[in-house]
Amino acid sequence: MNAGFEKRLSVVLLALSAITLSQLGVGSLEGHAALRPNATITSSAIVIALIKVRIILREFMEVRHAPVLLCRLTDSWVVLAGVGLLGSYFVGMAIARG
Amino acid sequence: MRRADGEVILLWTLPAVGVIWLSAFLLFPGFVQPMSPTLSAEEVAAFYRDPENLPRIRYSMIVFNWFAVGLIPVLALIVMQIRRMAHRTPIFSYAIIACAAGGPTIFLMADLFWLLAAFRPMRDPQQTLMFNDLAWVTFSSQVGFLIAQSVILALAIYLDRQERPVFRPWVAHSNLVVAALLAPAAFVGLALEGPLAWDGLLSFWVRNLAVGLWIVVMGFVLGRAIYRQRSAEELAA
Amino acid sequence: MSALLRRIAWHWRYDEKRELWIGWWTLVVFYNLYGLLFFVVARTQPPPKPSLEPSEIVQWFDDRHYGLLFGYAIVFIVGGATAIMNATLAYTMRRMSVSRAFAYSYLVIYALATLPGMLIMGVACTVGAMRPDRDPELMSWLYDFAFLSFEGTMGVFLIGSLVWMVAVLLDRNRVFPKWFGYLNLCNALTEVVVAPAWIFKRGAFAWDGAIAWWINMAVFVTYTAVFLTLLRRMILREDFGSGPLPDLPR
Amino acid sequence: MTNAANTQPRPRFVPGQPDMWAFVLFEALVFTAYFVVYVVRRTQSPELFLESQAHLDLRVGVFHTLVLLASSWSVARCVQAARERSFRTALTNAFLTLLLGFVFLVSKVLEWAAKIEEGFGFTSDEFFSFYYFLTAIHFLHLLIGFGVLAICVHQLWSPARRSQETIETCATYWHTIDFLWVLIFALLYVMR
Repeated sequence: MNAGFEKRLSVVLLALSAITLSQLGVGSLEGHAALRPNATITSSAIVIALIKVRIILREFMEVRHAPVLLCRLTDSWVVLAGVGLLGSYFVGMAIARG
Repeated sequence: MRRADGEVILLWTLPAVGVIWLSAFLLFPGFVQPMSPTLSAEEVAAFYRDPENLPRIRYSMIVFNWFAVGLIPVLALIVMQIRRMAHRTPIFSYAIIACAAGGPTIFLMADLFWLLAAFRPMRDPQQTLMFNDLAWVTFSSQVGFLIAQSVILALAIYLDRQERPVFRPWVAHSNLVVAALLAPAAFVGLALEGPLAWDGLLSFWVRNLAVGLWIVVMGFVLGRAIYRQRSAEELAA
Repeated sequence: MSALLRRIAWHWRYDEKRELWIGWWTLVVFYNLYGLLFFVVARTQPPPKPSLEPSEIVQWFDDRHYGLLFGYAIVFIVGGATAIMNATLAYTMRRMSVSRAFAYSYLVIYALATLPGMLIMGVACTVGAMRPDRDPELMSWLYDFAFLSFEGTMGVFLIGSLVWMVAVLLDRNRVFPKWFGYLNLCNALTEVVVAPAWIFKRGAFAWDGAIAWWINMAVFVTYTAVFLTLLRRMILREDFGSGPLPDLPR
Repeated sequence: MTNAANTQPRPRFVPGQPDMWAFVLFEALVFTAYFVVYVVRRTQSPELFLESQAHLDLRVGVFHTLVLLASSWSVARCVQAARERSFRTALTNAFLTLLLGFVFLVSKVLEWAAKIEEGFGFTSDEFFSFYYFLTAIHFLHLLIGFGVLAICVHQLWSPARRSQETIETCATYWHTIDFLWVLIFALLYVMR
């Protein structure tokens, strides 16, 4: 196999796994903190997930080699998902409070 | 090769099924003098509890249960004739096949509701009334597939452009007339009295006579087409 | 108006594809008509809450008495039109390079679908509306019967979409683009998602819920609009041969 | 068929059938809609969701994510190997993907079984309804994914087949399972 490409895939996997493992840190917030809504954790979880998704799309699914249209489409979906999820979280919280 | 083998047998099941349907129809005490939708729950319950009525309800509906699908072979014969027509696609014969199962299934549902009402006549009258309503509404209002098969058949005949068409244009015209006669019965829920009510002129008499008329007309023209096809095939053989 | 009639008459007389066009126009007219009848006349869509009390259900039937009786009467009259619609869709599969078994399966599955798809609901709503003084408990049964038969019958649409999907993906006659095959899978998956409607009375999974109804409806409407467009193109491209369909004529 | 002898990345191409990308984007939108409904419902009763969420083990979620990420990696390697016509390597990687998918499947079923054992079912509360719904609809995509991988293996198996386009299409489907899970993981296990 093309050594460069193989290495690149493995680096991507390591990076994605490292990001995922770093999210284990959230698990240490036991007790009180765990039972409170936490906008920071939530937004970072969503943003990190979308970054991971974008890496999967670009590297594993080879969107980076794809025609510009596909790059644009996938990127707009990532943005849409981000806006949708963060937006519904913050708007929903505001409605629940208000 | 005689493709039409056995079609004559299927054709002659039609008068037999017709006689059976007619006898079951006459046996059911709610048909000859159709039950009024204005009856109260107690009166409806009394109708089912009446020892005179109960066996006749059950036996007539059991007969209908056996023979509700009796018309399907005839519809299949119509499909075979449509295939002989000069069409570019099999869409019309497919459409009649799609109709063939719908009508009988709906009739069976009505039959089930009647039998359910009669199974435990001592049920709360309100429940008997509901089953009776479900049966009558299903029976009267479900004209969609009957209309569709008449209209589709008419279209198929009009578009059968060949030297000797399978059916004459008047068969198509009469199918459209039947479809028009069936249509008002769909409004059966709108009135408990008058011509639209399920015992009324339009929803009961006109509708059921139209079904009868369709069976008679199609029986004749189908028979003629099949016998003509047979003799043509014998000549060719 | 007379120009339109003259055009129709011309097609009726000379157009080779008139049978296909009859099917296509039936599809377009009746999908719109059903939308109008279910959403505007009978007002049974978007669906009401499954969690209503019996007395509220009586009120619900009362509020749309004539809408239900009249709207569903029209549905009963034209309901059989689905036969020609499904026959046309089955024909697309016959035109493909796959076995006729696909066309036949699709035809029978969707012929069956008419009952739980709208007729049972119509009967239940008609019976409910025709006697407003019926025992509220029984009204509530009719209400459940109507909506659960309508929304909770998923298998016919699930398997039907899958049959179409496999046919499209295997086809070598280019009747439909492959992505439409995959879209069939999307539609089939939303049919799975309706199942919780049998379990929940409130929330996103109930029969009026955001997931079980709204998202599914959005997918279904997209799917329907897509196949109507593709079917129209297919008819324009049709050459009544048995090989690959030509490109859209320019 | 693609020019498989070419080991250099080709200039601008869509991997696999472009048609599959229509599926990916459409499913992505449908899932986004599910996620938005979940987040909105969650914000309306945050305490209930947090309390139930505390019964999920974050480590299990992380494990699932790692397994699926690895499966995505192996299927990407499979595509690359097939492109270079080293079909043996490609087949090995396809089987590795199947294995990882199977590990995910077993582990997911065990997680469900454990939750049911603890008394948390589909109807227990709103959080668990969403938990089972999202994981189950994802699981269904995974099951379809096994069929897709079977097609991929079938293609690689015989020299008579080996359509690079089909293999890439299958891989694109499999990656979709992966990236949808990444989002589900964030929303069910991590978000507060």
